[in-house]
Amino acid sequence: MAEKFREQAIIIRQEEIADDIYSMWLRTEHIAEYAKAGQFISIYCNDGSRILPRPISICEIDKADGALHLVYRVAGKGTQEFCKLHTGAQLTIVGPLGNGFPKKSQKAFIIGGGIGIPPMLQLAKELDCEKQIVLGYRDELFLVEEFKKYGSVYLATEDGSAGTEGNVLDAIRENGLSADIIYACGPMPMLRALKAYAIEHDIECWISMEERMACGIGACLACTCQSKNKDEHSNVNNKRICKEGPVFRAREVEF
Amino acid sequence: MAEKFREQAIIIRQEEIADDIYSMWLRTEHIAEYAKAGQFISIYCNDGSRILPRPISICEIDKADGALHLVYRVAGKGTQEFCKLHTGAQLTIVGPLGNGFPKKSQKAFIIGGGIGIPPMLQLAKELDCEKQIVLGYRDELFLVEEFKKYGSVYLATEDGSAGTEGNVLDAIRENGLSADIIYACGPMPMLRALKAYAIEHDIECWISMEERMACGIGACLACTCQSKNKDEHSNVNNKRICKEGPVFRAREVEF
Amino acid sequence: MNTSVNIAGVTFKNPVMTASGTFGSGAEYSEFVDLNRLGAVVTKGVANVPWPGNPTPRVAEVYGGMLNAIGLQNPGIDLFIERDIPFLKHYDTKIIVNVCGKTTEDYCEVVERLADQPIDMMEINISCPNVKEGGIAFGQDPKAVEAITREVKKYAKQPVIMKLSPNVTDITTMAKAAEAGGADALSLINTLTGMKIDIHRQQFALANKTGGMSGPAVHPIAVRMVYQVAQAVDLPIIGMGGIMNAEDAIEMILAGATAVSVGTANFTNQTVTTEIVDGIEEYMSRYGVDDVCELIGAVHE
Amino acid sequence: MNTSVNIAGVTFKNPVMTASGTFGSGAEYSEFVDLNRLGAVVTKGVANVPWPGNPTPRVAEVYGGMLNAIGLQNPGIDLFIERDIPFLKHYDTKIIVNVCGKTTEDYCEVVERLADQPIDMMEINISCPNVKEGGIAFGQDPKAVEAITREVKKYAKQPVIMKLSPNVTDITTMAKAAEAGGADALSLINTLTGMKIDIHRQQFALANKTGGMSGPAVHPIAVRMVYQVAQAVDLPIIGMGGIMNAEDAIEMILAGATAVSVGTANFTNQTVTTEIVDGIEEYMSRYGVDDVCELIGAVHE
Repeated sequence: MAEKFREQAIIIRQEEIADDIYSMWLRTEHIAEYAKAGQFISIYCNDGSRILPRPISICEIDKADGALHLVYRVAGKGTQEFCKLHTGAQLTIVGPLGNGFPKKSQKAFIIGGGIGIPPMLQLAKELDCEKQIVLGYRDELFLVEEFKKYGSVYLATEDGSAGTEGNVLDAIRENGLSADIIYACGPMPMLRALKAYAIEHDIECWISMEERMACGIGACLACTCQSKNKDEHSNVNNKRICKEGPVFRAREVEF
Repeated sequence: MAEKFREQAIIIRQEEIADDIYSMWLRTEHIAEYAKAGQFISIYCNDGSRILPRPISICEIDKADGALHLVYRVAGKGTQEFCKLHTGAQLTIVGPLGNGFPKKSQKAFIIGGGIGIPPMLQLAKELDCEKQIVLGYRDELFLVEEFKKYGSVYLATEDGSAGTEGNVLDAIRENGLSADIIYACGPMPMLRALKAYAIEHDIECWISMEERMACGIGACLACTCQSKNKDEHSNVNNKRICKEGPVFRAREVEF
Repeated sequence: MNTSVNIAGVTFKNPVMTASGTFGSGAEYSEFVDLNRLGAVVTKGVANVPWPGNPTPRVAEVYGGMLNAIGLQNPGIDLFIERDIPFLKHYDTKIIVNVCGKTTEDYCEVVERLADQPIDMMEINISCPNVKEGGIAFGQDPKAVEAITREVKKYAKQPVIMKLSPNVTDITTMAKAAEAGGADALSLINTLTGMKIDIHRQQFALANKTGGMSGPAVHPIAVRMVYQVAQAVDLPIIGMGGIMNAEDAIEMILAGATAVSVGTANFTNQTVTTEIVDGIEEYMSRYGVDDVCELIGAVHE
Repeated sequence: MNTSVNIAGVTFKNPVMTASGTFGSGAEYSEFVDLNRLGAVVTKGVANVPWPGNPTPRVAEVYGGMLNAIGLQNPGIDLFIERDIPFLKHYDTKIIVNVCGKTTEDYCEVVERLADQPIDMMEINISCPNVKEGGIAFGQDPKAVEAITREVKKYAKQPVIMKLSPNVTDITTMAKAAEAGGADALSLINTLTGMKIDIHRQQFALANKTGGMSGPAVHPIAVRMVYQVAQAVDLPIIGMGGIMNAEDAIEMILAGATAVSVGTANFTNQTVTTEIVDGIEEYMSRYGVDDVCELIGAVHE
């Protein structure tokens, strides 16, 4: 049984690294020690009018320092509250939650789209194989330098302001890239396209999915996704993104 | 029409001066300038789960410095929130609200009981007459030194740990005090006793009353008290404590 | 950009009104808010004679809201006509007078007195107990809703808004009953009945034991009921219930409300009504909405 | 100090239970909470066959609460009996199985399967739509409440708790109907129906359009209904609805509940249930209450 902790984390530092995109480092007592690439944590609001946790994926893990790096987009009142906090402020967090990415040795595509880019950084750091990192943005770039440390980075932007004009698959084609396994996180249309690409090229494909959550630990059945086969726990064709996921074999889930 | 303002006040300093009794100085833009002894302000909570203002009586007014002194008891989650705030923190406040004490020249009793003591301090400072200040506490004293600057102070404590053992009337009798007018704030039983005392001695008596409030400005009719005669505004025998009060002629109100 | 809306032939400069009982007749809030900027002022319920209301405590704060049991204290229709209506006539806003009563006759008496007054609409509060029917609220029985609507309409010279109670199994049956009785418009929701107990004194927080719950806590229930009623009847709806900001107001309009009333939020922020007027305009320009009416019931799957 | 309570002959070590649907069958929360410290675990609703539930999004946060439209996804009674009951039998706590269905036959089938199982009580969720009666919930019609209670009792070998819906005009008529049908206890409130609209996408926040509202926002309505039902029937009540801490739990007990269920609060604080157990004990020692039963319905004016 995976170890999970509820802690008062302390903000080491926070900065806005792109429009409405914030980078926050948190000091944790135990969570960083147990966290794996591709897992997430639940962050609780200090304001009593918001009672549900915000699931935020883990961008980097510094086990030596017991620190977690989170990069999130301000999407509502909860993240609005988080982004205003300064060094030393406390946040109640629970984690590590979900299952991370498997780490295989084949030549890999590490693909991130938009706010799906951050969770791929720790994986890029840990994977020991030939890494082709493909990052898709609307326009403004972030975390690119961090990714360059761990592999060759290819960019795609919707407005063509950097790299290939278009999406990550356009970048893959334009650069004539290929790989034997895909690890990806990003918007649904991107994940659908990558699933199709993986089937077409008959390669393994692991994707990290997102859904509205309540408990974050698998009890409430809010954040389900449809599974190809009957799930052992639910006894229906549904898997819990917070528990069986957020990382799934693309072939196993219908979306 | 009395001037009222909604402002972001800044905490100059705050300290606990007795068990669960806090002393807070606020810097205001306009409110201190217009405030009178006996008025109150509405303080809003920062936590969204609490939507109603807390009415807090004004203890001292520093017009030169644009500052207000509040002394309040932590009685619930709202005041719990306020007492944790430090110098520099902001609070949304509205005021000055209600009508203050009239200022007559007769020999006066200035009487406070419990958390009804603070609102009498600014009046003690402003009254220009012979002042006999009678303060009633359960046990722990606060603000006594401040009152001593403005008149002769007589104490009553329920446990007899200071001054007369008993209530403010016991102190008045024990010290053989008399006056031609009463100004008072405190618990209902004390105010009832003072009303009876004033009628018996046929002297003027002004009391400051308390009730649960919502709007704080006279619109919602939550904080009413019964009046002896039909009230001009309500057209029934009810007066609004936040608007016609909180200070009333004891004879005008039934309680 | 058009922000005006029309309800039963009355044109409002914008869809933002005040909720009855939270704004008096506007005098107190006029120290903070320019009443000329409001679509309408909906006045506190007035009866045929003065009512003293309930004993105190009359209000209690609850999580994300409040309970009130004011007991409809009001100065009676005579003083109201003599003082409150003339006060509001000084402003360029519409006047909607909320009417309360203990019997059908009470309501009709007030409505008749108001018939020749310079007001724009009347809102009938049917959440009051019907003393002749053992105290169950008019608004909790479809037959009573239809009957009181029909009676009131006989005396009304201005369009009549029936204000529905949310404390019912099916809000649409009440809406249909009001429509059948001849209502010109509906407003909802009135407060939800709640209770708070002080665990230290082991006593009720309100002298009346129960009180009407309002504030942001009830907003999702109000949005649901407004949506259901908008699907069920053809009458214009004034949506209310926990509207704290422009976002909440727009949500209510998208659910099917032609206008909104802002109530408890006034206690939290004295100038919230005009801030909502501004916020709706900002939303319209941001999304290129030329006419606020395009937003009414525009929610889709 | 006695913290144990008795409901229909079953003794619970303390009055703190989990609310059905928020705690699964306990496995996930057992990583945070010692289930042995709970009065009972009330499991997520189980049907005669597996249910896939609703499309997502299934939840939305609202002010001081949340909406859910999970759609009663459940693995079906067979796997539940094979896996979930044996899991809970490892703990020293009582087991209350919540039952859902689409028809009276569905309910009875599940209750019959549970009759010979080592569980302590059953809780019947009658807020599900009755597909044979046009989809109105069993719990919104007194006749349906009495009928389903009577039917279920024919098959039940354990005491039966009927879980009431708050989306009704008069909760006491539903409570009396359940009592007339032979219910051994009542639990209330289930969720209030609410709606949220995303004003930027102009779409419903939930795929199901409406959802059940829970959380501290609904607590005052739950306290009011528990109080009303406690005055109206002689059955023991399990009170629930927005209980976030010991104070809320004690408030519910003072209103007339013999025990309380804690639901949405588990999402905010994984260890809230045991904190409430501790908090009730602290309250009892602070006020010299020797037996928690002295607090049941102890509110006074």
